[in-house]
Amino acid sequence: MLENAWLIPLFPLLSFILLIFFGKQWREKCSYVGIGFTGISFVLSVIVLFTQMANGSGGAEAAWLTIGSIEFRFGVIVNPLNALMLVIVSLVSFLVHIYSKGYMHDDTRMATFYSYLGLFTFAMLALVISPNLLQLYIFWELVGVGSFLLIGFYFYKEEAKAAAKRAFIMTRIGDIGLLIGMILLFWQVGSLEFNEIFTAVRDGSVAEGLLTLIAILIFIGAVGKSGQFPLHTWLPDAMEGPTPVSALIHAATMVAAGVYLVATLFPVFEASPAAMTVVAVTGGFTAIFAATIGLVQKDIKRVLAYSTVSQLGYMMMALGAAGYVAGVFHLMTHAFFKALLFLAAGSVIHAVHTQNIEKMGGLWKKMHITGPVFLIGALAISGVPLFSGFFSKDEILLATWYDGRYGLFILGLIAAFFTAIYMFRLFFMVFAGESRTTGTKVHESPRSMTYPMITLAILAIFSGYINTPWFGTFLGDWLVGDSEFLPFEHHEGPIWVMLAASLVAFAGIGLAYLIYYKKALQRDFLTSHMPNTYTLVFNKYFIDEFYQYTIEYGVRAVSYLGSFIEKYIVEVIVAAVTGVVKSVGSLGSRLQSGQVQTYGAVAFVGLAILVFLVVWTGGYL
Amino acid sequence: MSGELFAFLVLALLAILGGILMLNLTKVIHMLLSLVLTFLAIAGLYVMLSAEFVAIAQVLIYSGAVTIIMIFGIMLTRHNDEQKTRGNLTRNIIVGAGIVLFFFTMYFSINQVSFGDQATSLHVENTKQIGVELYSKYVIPFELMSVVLLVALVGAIILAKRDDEEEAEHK
Amino acid sequence: MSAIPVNAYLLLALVLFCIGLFGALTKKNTVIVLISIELMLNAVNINLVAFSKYGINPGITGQIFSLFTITVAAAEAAVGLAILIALYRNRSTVQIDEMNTMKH
Amino acid sequence: MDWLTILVFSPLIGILILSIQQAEQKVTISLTGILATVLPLLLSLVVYAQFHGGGDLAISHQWISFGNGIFQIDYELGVDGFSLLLLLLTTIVSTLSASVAAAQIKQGLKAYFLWFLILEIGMLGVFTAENLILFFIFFEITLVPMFFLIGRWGFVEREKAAYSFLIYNGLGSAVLLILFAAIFAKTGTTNIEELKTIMGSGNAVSEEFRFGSLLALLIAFGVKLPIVPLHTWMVRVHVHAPIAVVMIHAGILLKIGAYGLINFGIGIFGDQFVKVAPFIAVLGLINLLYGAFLAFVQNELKSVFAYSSVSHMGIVLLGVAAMNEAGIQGAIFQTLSHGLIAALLFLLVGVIYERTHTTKLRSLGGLAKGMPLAAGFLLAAGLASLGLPGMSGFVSEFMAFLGLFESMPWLAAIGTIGIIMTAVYILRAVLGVTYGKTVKSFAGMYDLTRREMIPAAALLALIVLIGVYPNFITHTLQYALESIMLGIGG
Repeated sequence: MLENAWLIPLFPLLSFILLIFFGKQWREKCSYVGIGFTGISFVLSVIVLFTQMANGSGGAEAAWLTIGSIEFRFGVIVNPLNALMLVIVSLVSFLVHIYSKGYMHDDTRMATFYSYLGLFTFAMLALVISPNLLQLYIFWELVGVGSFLLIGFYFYKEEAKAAAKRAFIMTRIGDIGLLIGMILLFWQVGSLEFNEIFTAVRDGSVAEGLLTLIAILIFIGAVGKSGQFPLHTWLPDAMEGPTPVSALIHAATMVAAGVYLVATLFPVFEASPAAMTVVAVTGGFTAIFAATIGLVQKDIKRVLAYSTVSQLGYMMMALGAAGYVAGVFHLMTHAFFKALLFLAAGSVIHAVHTQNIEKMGGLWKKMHITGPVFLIGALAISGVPLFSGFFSKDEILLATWYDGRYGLFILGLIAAFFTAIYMFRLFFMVFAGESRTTGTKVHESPRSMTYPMITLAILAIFSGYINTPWFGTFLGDWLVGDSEFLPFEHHEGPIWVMLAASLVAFAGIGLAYLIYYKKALQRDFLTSHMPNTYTLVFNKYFIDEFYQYTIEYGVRAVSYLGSFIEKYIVEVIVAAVTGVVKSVGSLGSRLQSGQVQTYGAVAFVGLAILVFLVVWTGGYL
Repeated sequence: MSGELFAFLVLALLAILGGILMLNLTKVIHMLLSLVLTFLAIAGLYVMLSAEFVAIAQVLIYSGAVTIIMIFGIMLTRHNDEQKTRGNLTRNIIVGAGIVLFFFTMYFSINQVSFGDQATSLHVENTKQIGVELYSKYVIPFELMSVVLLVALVGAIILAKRDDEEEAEHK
Repeated sequence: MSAIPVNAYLLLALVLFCIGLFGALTKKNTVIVLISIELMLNAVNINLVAFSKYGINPGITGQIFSLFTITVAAAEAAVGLAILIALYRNRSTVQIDEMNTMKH
Repeated sequence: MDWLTILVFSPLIGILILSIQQAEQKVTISLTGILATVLPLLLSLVVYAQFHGGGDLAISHQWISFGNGIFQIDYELGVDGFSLLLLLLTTIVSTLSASVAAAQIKQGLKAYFLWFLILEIGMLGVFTAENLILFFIFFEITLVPMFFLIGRWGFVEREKAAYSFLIYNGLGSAVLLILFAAIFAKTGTTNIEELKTIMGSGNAVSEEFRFGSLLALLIAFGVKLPIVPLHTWMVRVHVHAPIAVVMIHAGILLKIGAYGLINFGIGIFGDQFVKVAPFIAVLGLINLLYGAFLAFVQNELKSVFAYSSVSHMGIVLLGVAAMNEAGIQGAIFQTLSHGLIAALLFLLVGVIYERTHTTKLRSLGGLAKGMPLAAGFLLAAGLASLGLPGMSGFVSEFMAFLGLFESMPWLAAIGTIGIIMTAVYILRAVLGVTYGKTVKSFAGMYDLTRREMIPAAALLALIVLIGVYPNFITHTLQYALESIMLGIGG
């Protein structure tokens, strides 16, 4: 079965191709095509997962590109991490396909939407089963395109166009890092197969300085894809896409690809302490940085987007702190509860037709399913005990603690505190209090939307139990189990870490409750007391503006310099060339005066010069 | 200095003098006459080169016939013409420079050459030798040359005549 | 016989050739241009005759060739003069720089 | 059978048939014109089928000979893998271009096709010629028809464009002629294979001569490629020539520069090429970045794509300068891939121009609403152009950079800025045209017709085919690459 795992991505691809060609005729039936094919992929993924558990890893490969003696290959490899990712991706994608049927039901371009979803799912599934770095890079870019197309789905909106463009270019900047790292690695190792890379790294055949450089370059790729600081700005803007897309791509799967990349290449990173520090610090900083921005945003999707950035930072921090299992574990739980939150947010938007949380409120009574599932998601992400997020977050904090990075540990705690605040700020403002909606009557979403949410809610509660300090570390054992390259140490952490994490979560929730529900504290406390700080945070630390004034204008300046050169130097040279040709021409035509003597004179002088040259050079030219 | 060398120098200087006079005189008829001097000097050189027959032909044809034809030409056209201007000065300078270049190039080459001994038997019955060669070895070129002369004669007559008739028709 | 070197004759011929050439290319009067060309032919003749006496392969041939040249030169002078007169009839000038029909 | 001669001169049949037709019968003429390009297409497929590594298709006849064989030039045709692929590219793009021309050229269709078919003979000949003199003759044959095709059927400044085309390429080919004459004088042969052995042996011809020859080649083909700062004629041609001609020009004629550089530059003067490789790499880098940055500020769709061609040719130079298998194969791939992509891009520009009568970026926008298919194709072509994996552009860029990183990592690292910039300017142009608000609504807007769709789809299919399974081509290329690598001692 494992060698036929390549079939899994092909079904969504088939869906993409069919819908591109026949989508127009099929109209609403498109959704069934998409759902059906993704469903098959999901079923196959589950089969692959269990086969892997039973029989161990496996895969298949074939030649793809031959350059003389170099051969690049294409194929599949199924190891625990890949199998897990397959299931996560295909499951979330399947649920989002179903959800979209309800969410997009009145859109005329549903066929296009489903075909793009198919393309993305194909690329993402193929990404996670890549046996070598080149193939990973190829699908890495393709998921970027899927994301780009879906962000720009409402192509007639200027914001969507700008967001799509920005997403593509920002991630491409990261991709170039990955490309350079990959090529450098290739010339060191002579192959891009993961196993050979790991062997070479373990045997120490790559110099450590170079390895650090390579690891950091590859990490830049992950930074771009996962919206880490400083390449994070595209991710909040990407919320211009339809909400199911935000759930699938910009919460659960594609953005997690950066984390997946670091996890896959973990042995390479591990060999370079400097690179590990870079990963951990970037992750930790992003976690708290994005969380602060999330505190003050007013757009429901943007809050969730910054939350995503923050959580991804968390995962990076875990990986950087050698918490391989913790990172992957949090990747999984996050995929479920963040997809859930986005889908619930989509459901809310679907009902009230706005994204501004100040215009929502009191929806708890009106949306009997969306409300509770959103609450479950919020509890999970805040790290309230017994929900999935609690276990994975705890694992991360433990990993940082044991890695000796106490600063990061504290950073993680603060970020967790902020997470709880902004999630419950969101919850209270949307679902509690008085209704501030205007106009349309609010109603619960159709079943095609609620069922996926319920499924995810169940997973958001229970998926944490596969790796707990109490019931056994099944996930960790399995992930690291049969790999010769991955270290595994589970930390039987001091109980106070767990207590601290819970405490922080409850404190955050409590604070939010006081401010936004009880109104016991002034809401505009921050605004009035620290106006400068508030402006700074509300404007996302002016990073966008900074980029605009430095990079964008810089590029423009270089371009205008280029066109200046073109206009006043190159064109002048050209004019000079044409001028010379013209003047030679006019000189020639002036010689054609009709006077035989002139002709004779020219001919003779030419002859004299020739003869002179022949004699001068001694008869040889 | 041997007498031969002296004769050569005198004749050479005369020839060059004629040429320079030709370039610098202003009246056309004077230019022409100065060239007669050159032609005669060249005839003298031919004698020194054991080519008596050629020398005589030179005197007859160049100093006589060609010069007379040219004088006729001048008389039939505007014989009082003087050289109006020095003409196009830049062109003259360019041509002059080219000629100087050419001169020195050739001078350089001439200085490089050296040949074997001189022939001795040329002056013995010079005219007979030429006649024998012309009528045996070079008989075909010789006959062709007569055709050329004939064609030139007829052509000259026709060229000079045709316009008369055309002018008559015009009138 | 103390020989005058062939180079002397060649040099003289070169000088005359250059004078003739300069005249042919710069003089305005057509008659002088024609006679300058005659001068150039004469310079060539000097070479022919000189080589017939001093050349690598001395012999009478050089003199015969110079005779041919003289003949052709004479024919050329005759035809040239005829053309000149015909032109003069049409244009009333013998200035060579006014003859530019080749331009059109 | 002498398939190559038949292939090269097969457009003559079309010329003969066209010349006896009446100029008024537009339908028959356009049909004949298209069919006349289909014939070489079929023949080139025959040649492809008969190709087994090289030598068996080569032919040689005595052609010009005097001086008891001292001066002898033979009529020699032959193909290796590289030129075979370029032949296929030529016939394919020619057929597509002819079908575009049949729809878009409004007047003088007969004369257009006559020139066009002569042009095709020239292009086919250039890629099959096995000696320098024959190559030069075919090279010149491409110039004259192009001059008239641009000058008569182009847009506003067509005559200026035609003249600058002629002046630049004329200078280039003059350099080429002098060089070929010098080579012939020195070695007494113009056969490329013989020259490879003579020049390769190292002692037959002085090193200075070989170095000078290489520089001359660089200038001659640098004009064609084009290398900055010799590129302005090419931008002008791209903007002002008729779309169908630009397809040919960007798709094939520019490739003659790359072909010459690889086949002659490396093939014949390999050991000298190693010396100038860093210099060429710098030139390539300048091309790549200069083209990209300038493309970013153009206000006109066609000039964006023109500068994009400059930029993409920079990658060819970079790949060549890498002087290893990956780099050179990347350059070859880029040559082919850019041929297809540029043809597709300009095809779509033509489609847009036909509907809107403008290519100004400012007055275009939101076209995806009125013509979703065309917008989709444009987007796909743009993505291919910026090197999206799964399309041919990625494979070539990847290989070129893979090669360059081995030999000159720092230059390569700077060059990657070009990859980012490509994304920036392509998205700016393509999204500006198709996405966003509709700036102006154009009357009578309609989507791709079937006649436009088939060429576009064919090109896109080829682009994707190469991108998805590049080994499809590498087998054909193998022998050519080996002989090139032999030239540089690798």
